[in-house]
Amino acid sequence: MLDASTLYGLLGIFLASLGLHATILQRDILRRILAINILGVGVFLVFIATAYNGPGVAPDAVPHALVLTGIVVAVAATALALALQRRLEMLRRESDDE
Amino acid sequence: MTPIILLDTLLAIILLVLAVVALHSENLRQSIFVFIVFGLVTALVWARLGAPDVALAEAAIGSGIAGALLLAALRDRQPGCEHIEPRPSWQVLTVTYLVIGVGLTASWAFLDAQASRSGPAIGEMVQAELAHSGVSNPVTAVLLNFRAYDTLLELAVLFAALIGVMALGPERSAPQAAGPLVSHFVAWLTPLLILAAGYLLWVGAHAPGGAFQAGALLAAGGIIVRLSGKSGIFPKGAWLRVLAASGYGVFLFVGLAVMAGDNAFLQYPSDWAGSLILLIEIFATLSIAASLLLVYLGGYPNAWMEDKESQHA
Amino acid sequence: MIDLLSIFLIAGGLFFYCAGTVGLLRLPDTLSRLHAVTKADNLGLGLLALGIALQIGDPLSAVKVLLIWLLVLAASAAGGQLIAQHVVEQKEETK
Amino acid sequence: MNEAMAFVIATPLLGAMVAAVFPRQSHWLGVLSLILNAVAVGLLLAFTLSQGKSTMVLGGWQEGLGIALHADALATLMLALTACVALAVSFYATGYFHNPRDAARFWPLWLLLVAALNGLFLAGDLFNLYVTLELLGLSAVALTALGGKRESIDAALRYLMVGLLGSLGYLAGVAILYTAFGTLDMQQVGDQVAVDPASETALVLMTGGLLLKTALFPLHFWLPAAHSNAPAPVSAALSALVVKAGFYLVLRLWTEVFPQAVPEQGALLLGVLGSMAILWGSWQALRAQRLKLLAAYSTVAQLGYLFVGLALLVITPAGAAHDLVFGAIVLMALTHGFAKSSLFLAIGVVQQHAGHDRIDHLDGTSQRLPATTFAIALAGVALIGLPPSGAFLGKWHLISTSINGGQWLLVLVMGIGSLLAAAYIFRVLGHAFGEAAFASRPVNNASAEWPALTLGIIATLGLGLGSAWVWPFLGGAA
Repeated sequence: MLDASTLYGLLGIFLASLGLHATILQRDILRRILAINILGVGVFLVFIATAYNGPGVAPDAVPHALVLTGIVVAVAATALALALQRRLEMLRRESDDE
Repeated sequence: MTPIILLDTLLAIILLVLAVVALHSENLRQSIFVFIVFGLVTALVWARLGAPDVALAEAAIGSGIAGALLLAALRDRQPGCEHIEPRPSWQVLTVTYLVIGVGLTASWAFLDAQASRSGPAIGEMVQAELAHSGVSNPVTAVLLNFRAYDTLLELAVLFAALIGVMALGPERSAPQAAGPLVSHFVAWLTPLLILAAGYLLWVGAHAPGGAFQAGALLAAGGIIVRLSGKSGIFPKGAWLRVLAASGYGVFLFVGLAVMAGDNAFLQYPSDWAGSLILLIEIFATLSIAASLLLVYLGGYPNAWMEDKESQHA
Repeated sequence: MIDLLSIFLIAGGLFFYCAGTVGLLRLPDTLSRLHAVTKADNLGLGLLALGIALQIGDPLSAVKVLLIWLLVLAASAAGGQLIAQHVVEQKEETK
Repeated sequence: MNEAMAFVIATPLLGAMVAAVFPRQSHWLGVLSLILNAVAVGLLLAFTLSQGKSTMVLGGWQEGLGIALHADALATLMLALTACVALAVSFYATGYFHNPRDAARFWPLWLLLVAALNGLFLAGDLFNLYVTLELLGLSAVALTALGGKRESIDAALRYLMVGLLGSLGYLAGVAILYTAFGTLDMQQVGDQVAVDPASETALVLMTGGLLLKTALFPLHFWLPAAHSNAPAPVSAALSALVVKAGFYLVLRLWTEVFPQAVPEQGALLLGVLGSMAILWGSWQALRAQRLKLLAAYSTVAQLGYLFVGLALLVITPAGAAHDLVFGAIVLMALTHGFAKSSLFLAIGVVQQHAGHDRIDHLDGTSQRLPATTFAIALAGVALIGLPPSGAFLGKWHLISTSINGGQWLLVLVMGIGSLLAAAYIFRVLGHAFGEAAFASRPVNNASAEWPALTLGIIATLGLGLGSAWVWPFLGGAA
C-alpha cells in the first residue's frame, strides 16, 4: 500500500525531473527560470514528504523550516535572474538601435 | 482505497498536468499563469502534508511574488524576440534519457532511504527542546532559534539579490494611475493587508505564520499600491537603506550581543528568547517586505538615494 | 437539520461553480466569460462559505469565513473591472 | 575560540550592511571590515595551530539540533587564503572602482561573497552549506554583472542558471540523506553512511551539483565567459576563491562524510576528468587571444590538478602516503589561489593601461609596467609549478605518488600539463618583454600594482619556502 509520504516523495522526484529536463532544454530564459522553479518545488516536496509522519502525528518541523528558507532563496534567485534578463534585453535593444 | 488516497492521487495528477503545461505551453503568458496556479496547488499539497507554515509562504512568495515578478518580466518583453530555433533531436533525446536515468535512480534511492530510515530524526529533538526555545510553534523555533544561523544567512541572500538587482539599470517606470474602483479598493485593502501581516507576525510564535509570510504579504500590498500609482507613501533614502539591511543586521547584532554573557553565537538567554525572537522577526518582516518590493522594481530604485546620484543611475 | 442545510448550501455552491466554469470554457469572448465567472463563482463561494460557517461551532471562526467571502467579492469586483477595462482599451486600439 | 569563529563570519556581514547603508563611505568601510576579518582569521589560525580543531554549536544546542561550525587545519588554511586574497583585492578595488555608484554596488556584494566563503569553510551542516552556496552564487553572479557590458550580463545569467542547477542538485542529495538518516549534521551523517542506494545516490547528486559549480571538465563551459568578462578584482576572486569553494566541499564530502560509500570507479572518473581538464584547459589557454581568457582557461586546467590529486587521495590507503597527498592538494589549492588572483589583478592593471588585453599587442609592457610584469612572471612560476613555488612541492608529491602507485598515465598528463603551462606563460612574457613600437616611460602606479605583486610573492616564495609546516599542521589536526 502506497502511503502519502512515499506518493508525494516520488511525485517530488518526478516534478524535479520534469523541471530539470526543461531547464536544460528550453532556450527562452523566462521559461528556463520557470523550469528551475518547478525543479525547486520538486526537491522541496521530497523534504516535506519526508517530514510527514502520517495522519494525526505531528510532522517533523525541521524540513518545514528548511523549505521555507528554500522558498525565499528561490524567489531571490528568480528576481536576480529576471533583472539580468531585463538588462540584457535593454542592452540588446540599444545595440539594435545603433 | 481510502478517500484520502483518492484526494492525494487527484492532487498529484493535477500538479503534474499543471507542471507539464507550465513548462511546455506554446504561449509564454499562459505558461506563467499556469505556473501561478501550480504554486497555489502546491500550497494545497503543503497544507495536506501538515505544513501550513510552508503553505502560507508558498502561496504568498512562491506563487504570489514570483508570479508578479514573472508577469512584470513578461510585460517588459518586446514582441518578436521569442523566435528561437528548436534544439536538435539528438540533444533532446540524450537529455531526456539522462533525466529519466537520474529520476529513476533518485526514486530508487528515496524508497531505499525511507525503508532504511534509522535513528531518531532531529525533529524529535525539536519537540524535546521546544519548551526552551521561547516560542511554541516548532517551525518558528527551528527558523529563529535552533537553526537561526540558516535564517540569518538567508536574509543575507535576499539582500545580495537586492543589491545585485540594483546594479542592473533603472527601475521599471511606474504604471499610470488605475481607475477609481481599483484605487478605492486599494485604499481599502492596504490597511487590511498591514493588519493581516501584523497578525501573521504575532501569531507565528504559537501557530502557523511568522516573519516570512508577513513580509511577503506586506510586499504584496506594496506591489498593489505601486501598481495603483501611489508610490509616494514608501520610505526613501537612508530610511529605506536601513530598512532593507535591518533584517539581517538586527539578527546579527542580537546574535553577537548574547555572546557577552559567555554564550555561543546566537544563543539567546532562555528568559529572553521569546522577546528577542519577536524583535528579530519584526525587523525581518519589514526588511523582507522592503527587499521583495525593491527587487520587483527590477533595477536601481529611485528612492534608494534622495539626491543627485539617483538621477543618473 | 443543520447538516442537511449545509449539504444543501454546499451542493448549491458547487452547482454554481460548475456553471461558472462551463461558462468560462464555452462562452465566445472575454467579456461574456468574465460575466459568467464573476457572477456564478461569487454566488457559489457565498453558498459554500455559508455552508461551511454553519458547520463551525465557534461563531468567531464562522464570521471569519464570511469575511473571507466579502474580501473575495471585493477583489473579484476590482479584478473583473480591470480585465474589462483592458479589453475595452484593446478594442479601441484595434478600431 | 568561539568569538573568533563568530567574528570571522560576522565582520564581512556587518561590513556589507554598513557599506550598503553609507554608500559614500563604502570604500574605507569595506577595507576596514576586511582588516578586522583578517585579524579574526589570524586569531583563529593561531589558536588552531596551537590547540587543534575547535567546534562551536550555534545557539548552544546539542550538535544536530543546532548548526555546528568546525575550525580545523584545512578550514583555517582556506580562511587564511580568503582573508589575504580578499585584502589584496580590496586594496586594488579602491583604485579600480572610481565611480561612486559602482563602488556602492561592489562593496556590499563583495563583502557578502567573503562572508559566504567564510561560512562555507566553517560549516558542519549540510543544509547550512546549501545556504552558503546560494549566498556565494548570487553574490558572485551579481559581481560578474558589474562588468556592465552585454557579454558580462550574458555570462552572469548563464553563471546564475548553472549555479542554481548545481545547488539544487546538491540539495536533492541532502533531501535523500535526510530521509535516510534524519539529520543534517555532517559528522552524524558520516557515521551512518554505508554502501547503500541512498548514500551512493546522494553522493552522486551532491558531487554532480558541486562539480557543475566548480567547473570540472566537461562542466566548465560557463567558466571562461564568466571569469573573463567580470571586472578585474571580481575575476581574481572568482578564479582564486569561488571555484575553490566547490572543490573544498567535494574534498570534505569525499574524505569525511562519504569515505565508506565512495566507489573506486568514482576516483577513476575524477582522475580521468581531472586529466582531461588539465590537457584541455592548458591547450585552450595556449590558444587564447586575450589575457583574461588565458587566465580563465588556466583555472580550468589547475582545477584538473586538484581533482587528479583527489583521485590519488581516494585510492591511496590511509597512512603516510595518504597524508602526503592530502597536504599536496591543499598546498596546490593555496598556491593557485594566490597565483591566480595575482595574475588577474596584474592583467587588470595591464588592461587599464593598454586599454585592451590582446596578447599579441602587449609588446613593451615590461618597460611601462615593470612591477606588474614581474607579478605576472611570479604568478606564472607558481602556475607552471617551478621551484620555489608551493605548487612545485605539491606537484612533486602528486607525481611521486603516481609513480609509486604505477599511475604512469597521470604522470604523463601532469608532465604535459606543466609543459603547456610553461608555453602559455612564456608566450605572454615573450610579448611583454618584446620591443615596443613606441618607446614609453615606465609608469609607477603603486596602489594598483602592489596587491598583485604581493600575492605573487606569497604564491612563489612565501608558500614555497614556508610550506614545510603545512603537512605537520594538517597531519596534527587530522
